[in-house]
Amino acid sequence: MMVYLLCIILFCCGLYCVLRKRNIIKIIIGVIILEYAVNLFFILTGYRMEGRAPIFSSEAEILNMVDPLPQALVLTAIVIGLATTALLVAIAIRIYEKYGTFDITEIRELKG
Amino acid sequence: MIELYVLLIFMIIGAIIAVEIKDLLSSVVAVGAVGLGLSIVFLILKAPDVAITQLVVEILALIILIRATLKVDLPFSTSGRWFFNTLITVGFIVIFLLAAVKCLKDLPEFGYPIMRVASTYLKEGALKTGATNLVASVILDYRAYDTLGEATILFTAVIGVLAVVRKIGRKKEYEEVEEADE
Amino acid sequence: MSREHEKGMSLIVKTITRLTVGLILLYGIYIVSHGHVSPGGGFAGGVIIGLSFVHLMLAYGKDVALGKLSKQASSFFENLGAMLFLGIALLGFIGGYFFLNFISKGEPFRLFSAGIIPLCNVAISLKVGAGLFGIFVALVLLKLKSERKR
Amino acid sequence: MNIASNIIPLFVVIPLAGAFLISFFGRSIKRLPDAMGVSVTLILCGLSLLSVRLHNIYGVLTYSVGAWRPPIGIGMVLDGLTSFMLVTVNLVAFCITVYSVNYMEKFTAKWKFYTLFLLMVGGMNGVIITGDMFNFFVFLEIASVASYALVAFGTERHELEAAFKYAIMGTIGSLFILLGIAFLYGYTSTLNMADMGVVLSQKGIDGLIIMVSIMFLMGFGLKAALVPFHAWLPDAHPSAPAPISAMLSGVLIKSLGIYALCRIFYNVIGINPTISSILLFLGTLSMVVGGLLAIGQWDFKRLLAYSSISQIGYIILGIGLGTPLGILGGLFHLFNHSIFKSLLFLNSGAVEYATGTRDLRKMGGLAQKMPLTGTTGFIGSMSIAGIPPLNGFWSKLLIIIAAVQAERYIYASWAVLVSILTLAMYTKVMKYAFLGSLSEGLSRIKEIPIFMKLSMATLAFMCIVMGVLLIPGISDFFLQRASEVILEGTEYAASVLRAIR
Repeated sequence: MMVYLLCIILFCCGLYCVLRKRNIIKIIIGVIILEYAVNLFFILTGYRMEGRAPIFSSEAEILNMVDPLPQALVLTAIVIGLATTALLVAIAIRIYEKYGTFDITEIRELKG
Repeated sequence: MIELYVLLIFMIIGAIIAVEIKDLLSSVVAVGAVGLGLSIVFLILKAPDVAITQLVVEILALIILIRATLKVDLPFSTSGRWFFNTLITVGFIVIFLLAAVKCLKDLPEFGYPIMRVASTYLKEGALKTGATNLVASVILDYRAYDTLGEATILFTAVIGVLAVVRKIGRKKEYEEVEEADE
Repeated sequence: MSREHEKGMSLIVKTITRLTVGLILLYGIYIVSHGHVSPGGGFAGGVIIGLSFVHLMLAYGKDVALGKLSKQASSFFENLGAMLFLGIALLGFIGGYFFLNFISKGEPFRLFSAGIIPLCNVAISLKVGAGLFGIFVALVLLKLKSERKR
Repeated sequence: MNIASNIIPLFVVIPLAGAFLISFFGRSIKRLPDAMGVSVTLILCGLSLLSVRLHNIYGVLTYSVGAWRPPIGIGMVLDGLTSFMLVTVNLVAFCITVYSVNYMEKFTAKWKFYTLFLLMVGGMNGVIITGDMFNFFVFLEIASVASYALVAFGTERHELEAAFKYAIMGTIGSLFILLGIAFLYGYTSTLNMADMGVVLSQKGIDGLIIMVSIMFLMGFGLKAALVPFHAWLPDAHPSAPAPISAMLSGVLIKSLGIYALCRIFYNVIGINPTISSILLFLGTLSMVVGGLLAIGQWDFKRLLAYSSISQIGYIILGIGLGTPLGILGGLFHLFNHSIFKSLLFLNSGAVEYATGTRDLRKMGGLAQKMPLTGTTGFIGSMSIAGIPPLNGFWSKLLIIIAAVQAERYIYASWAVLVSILTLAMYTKVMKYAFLGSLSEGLSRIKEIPIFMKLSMATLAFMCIVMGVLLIPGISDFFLQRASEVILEGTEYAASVLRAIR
């Protein structure tokens, strides 16, 4: 239970950074930390005490293996995180090129 | 499992540093440290595939981030409205943490997953799909449809970046835009 | 940044990259081809292949890397990988289901053993590697153009 | 698993194949992107109508990808709600593609637009047909990433900033959904929605499920632009190109937001009074706040965006009631809203295409110069305001009657008040934009090209005709089936598992 809680604390650090910071790159860093925390939580739910990696080896017969399903899901989630981060960075660079600053208070010409 | 706790605390400290530090480049490096810690935690949790992918993807994400922050001034203006915003965010996070503490007890004990679906992967994975790396068999045979969606997301991101990055977005009154700016 | 950036980093970095780029590419291809036997797979291997070109570009500057893999070539390979992967999926329709593993499974631990899994790995690695290199090139060209404009 | 269920994967394969082909040949052949875009969406539209017929013949159809039985592999499900949403999404997507053949002439790199557009349609179809939780998240992410890039398609200052704000809030929403799925996987250790429903009904509802419901409510509320999370919608719409803002508020927030809320809260977790009262409260809140904010706007698209938020509030109020009439009214309003709201957005795009401005104060008397845009705008505004013969009236009437029957008098009175507000809002739009005297600068504007006229005419025709869907003879083929799926709640799992065997 304690491990899950540490992972949720990491999630809250990322959430705090995204909601609180005003610099665009800091917000992107917050999103990256959020993704790390969610991927970590997935693998934590799949761990098995004294389990082994889910790969058969030709010599020894491995009995208790770790749950392979969350690992497959996290592989997908990592690359989703990369895709979103790449798009966010591309937009951030274009905003920097147009506005000359990363601070969203100066960028915030839009109401709403 | 003491090393797991040590690494998790290291990652949380790294995340706090990445959030609070003023200079952008050092906060990007701090995020790199968190990602490295995460990759080692994946190794401890017996997930080698995920550790390799996490390490490599994180390197690329860092390179892209550093390219974006290379020579950037950090105009840090503090205005009053932000106190109200801090109050809401901190309050929301405290409620979220308290609810998490109460609810995480219902999850099965750490280290004893109920492997309802995964036990069939372990039993017949090697026979049915022929791959000895069960994670690869889950990704590309049992749940290959996910990986198709996955490849499409990366494809969307590439086309999205190409679309966002192009120099001239709207044509100005019928002037021809030459191919390079498309 | 100064003009010097076009020609890439210092001499030491260039000589080291000349040695390591081939190894990184080879390691990426190994990870992809042995994806169904050892850890790693289409994604990790593809990103490593993409990183070897990014490594080349960082060390030698824009034009050498683009000489090796131009923008059009990278988008061609990316589209090819995507259509290959969708083609493999559609071939499964012959056997009645969408993603059916219809090729013979062979016996485990061999290289050509797991039906469509190695083929899918190759298709994904093509796509991921070329796609990420395309993203990196797009971001780098954008940055250089903005410097020259200012 | 009969031959008819082979139609289900086509809804995802065809748009993805189209997108890959466009990006492969896009640069070389000039007219290919338009032709490919229109033909793919036409095929999808036909397939979705066919899927309604197949569902009426065979009942619930399932498809297991890669020949693995669903709890092991990924299953796809075609039931009443799925075919209803497929028809809504693909019908509107086809009209918008026809519209954007001309509208996108003003933008560069047209093939990138069509690739991203087909990927967004493929992502939405993937979300609607899938029966697996993680697959649901993956296709939700495809549709979202494609829409982030499309909102920033014009690469002007405001568009980039609005796209960044939308991308950040969308990513936070998706990560809350992913964390919710991780909690559910830890708790039930299965990913198939039907199997998860069975396990949840055995294990009962305790603290974790309440927290997961709150997280899903936040995640999908953000995707559906419910009030506390609506901040991105009013910025994303004015800056997105007109076909994209029509797609965004016409279809995207419905299939990613409202369909997801219905599927998860009714069919997987099972509705309980606390969740439904929260939904009702949020629905009424967004209805009122959206309406109040919309009245004061002078930017045509921003007004439409705020009125989208208030109409989404109507739908959530209808579906949150849980009574048969309420759900029928909510779904019917969802269908109507996606038609007349996309018509109004296409209308604002036509006005911008001709006059170049979105500010209502600078327009005036456009109906004389642009007769078709004027009449379709008139029909769209009257049907959203709820004037009897048109379709908007019937669905709002159903929702209000259902609210009164369910003894929710406060919510019913708010619904009536906001519909009057909407009427006032759209008369303001009509007066300033279309009627009145032609202002001097706009004397030389000419009518819009043929494809834009065609698509707006079809949408306007549908606005008039769709009232017929409520007649008992026709409704039980289409609307009734969809509302039965929601009404039966957790029996969804039993019907899907029966269909698999």
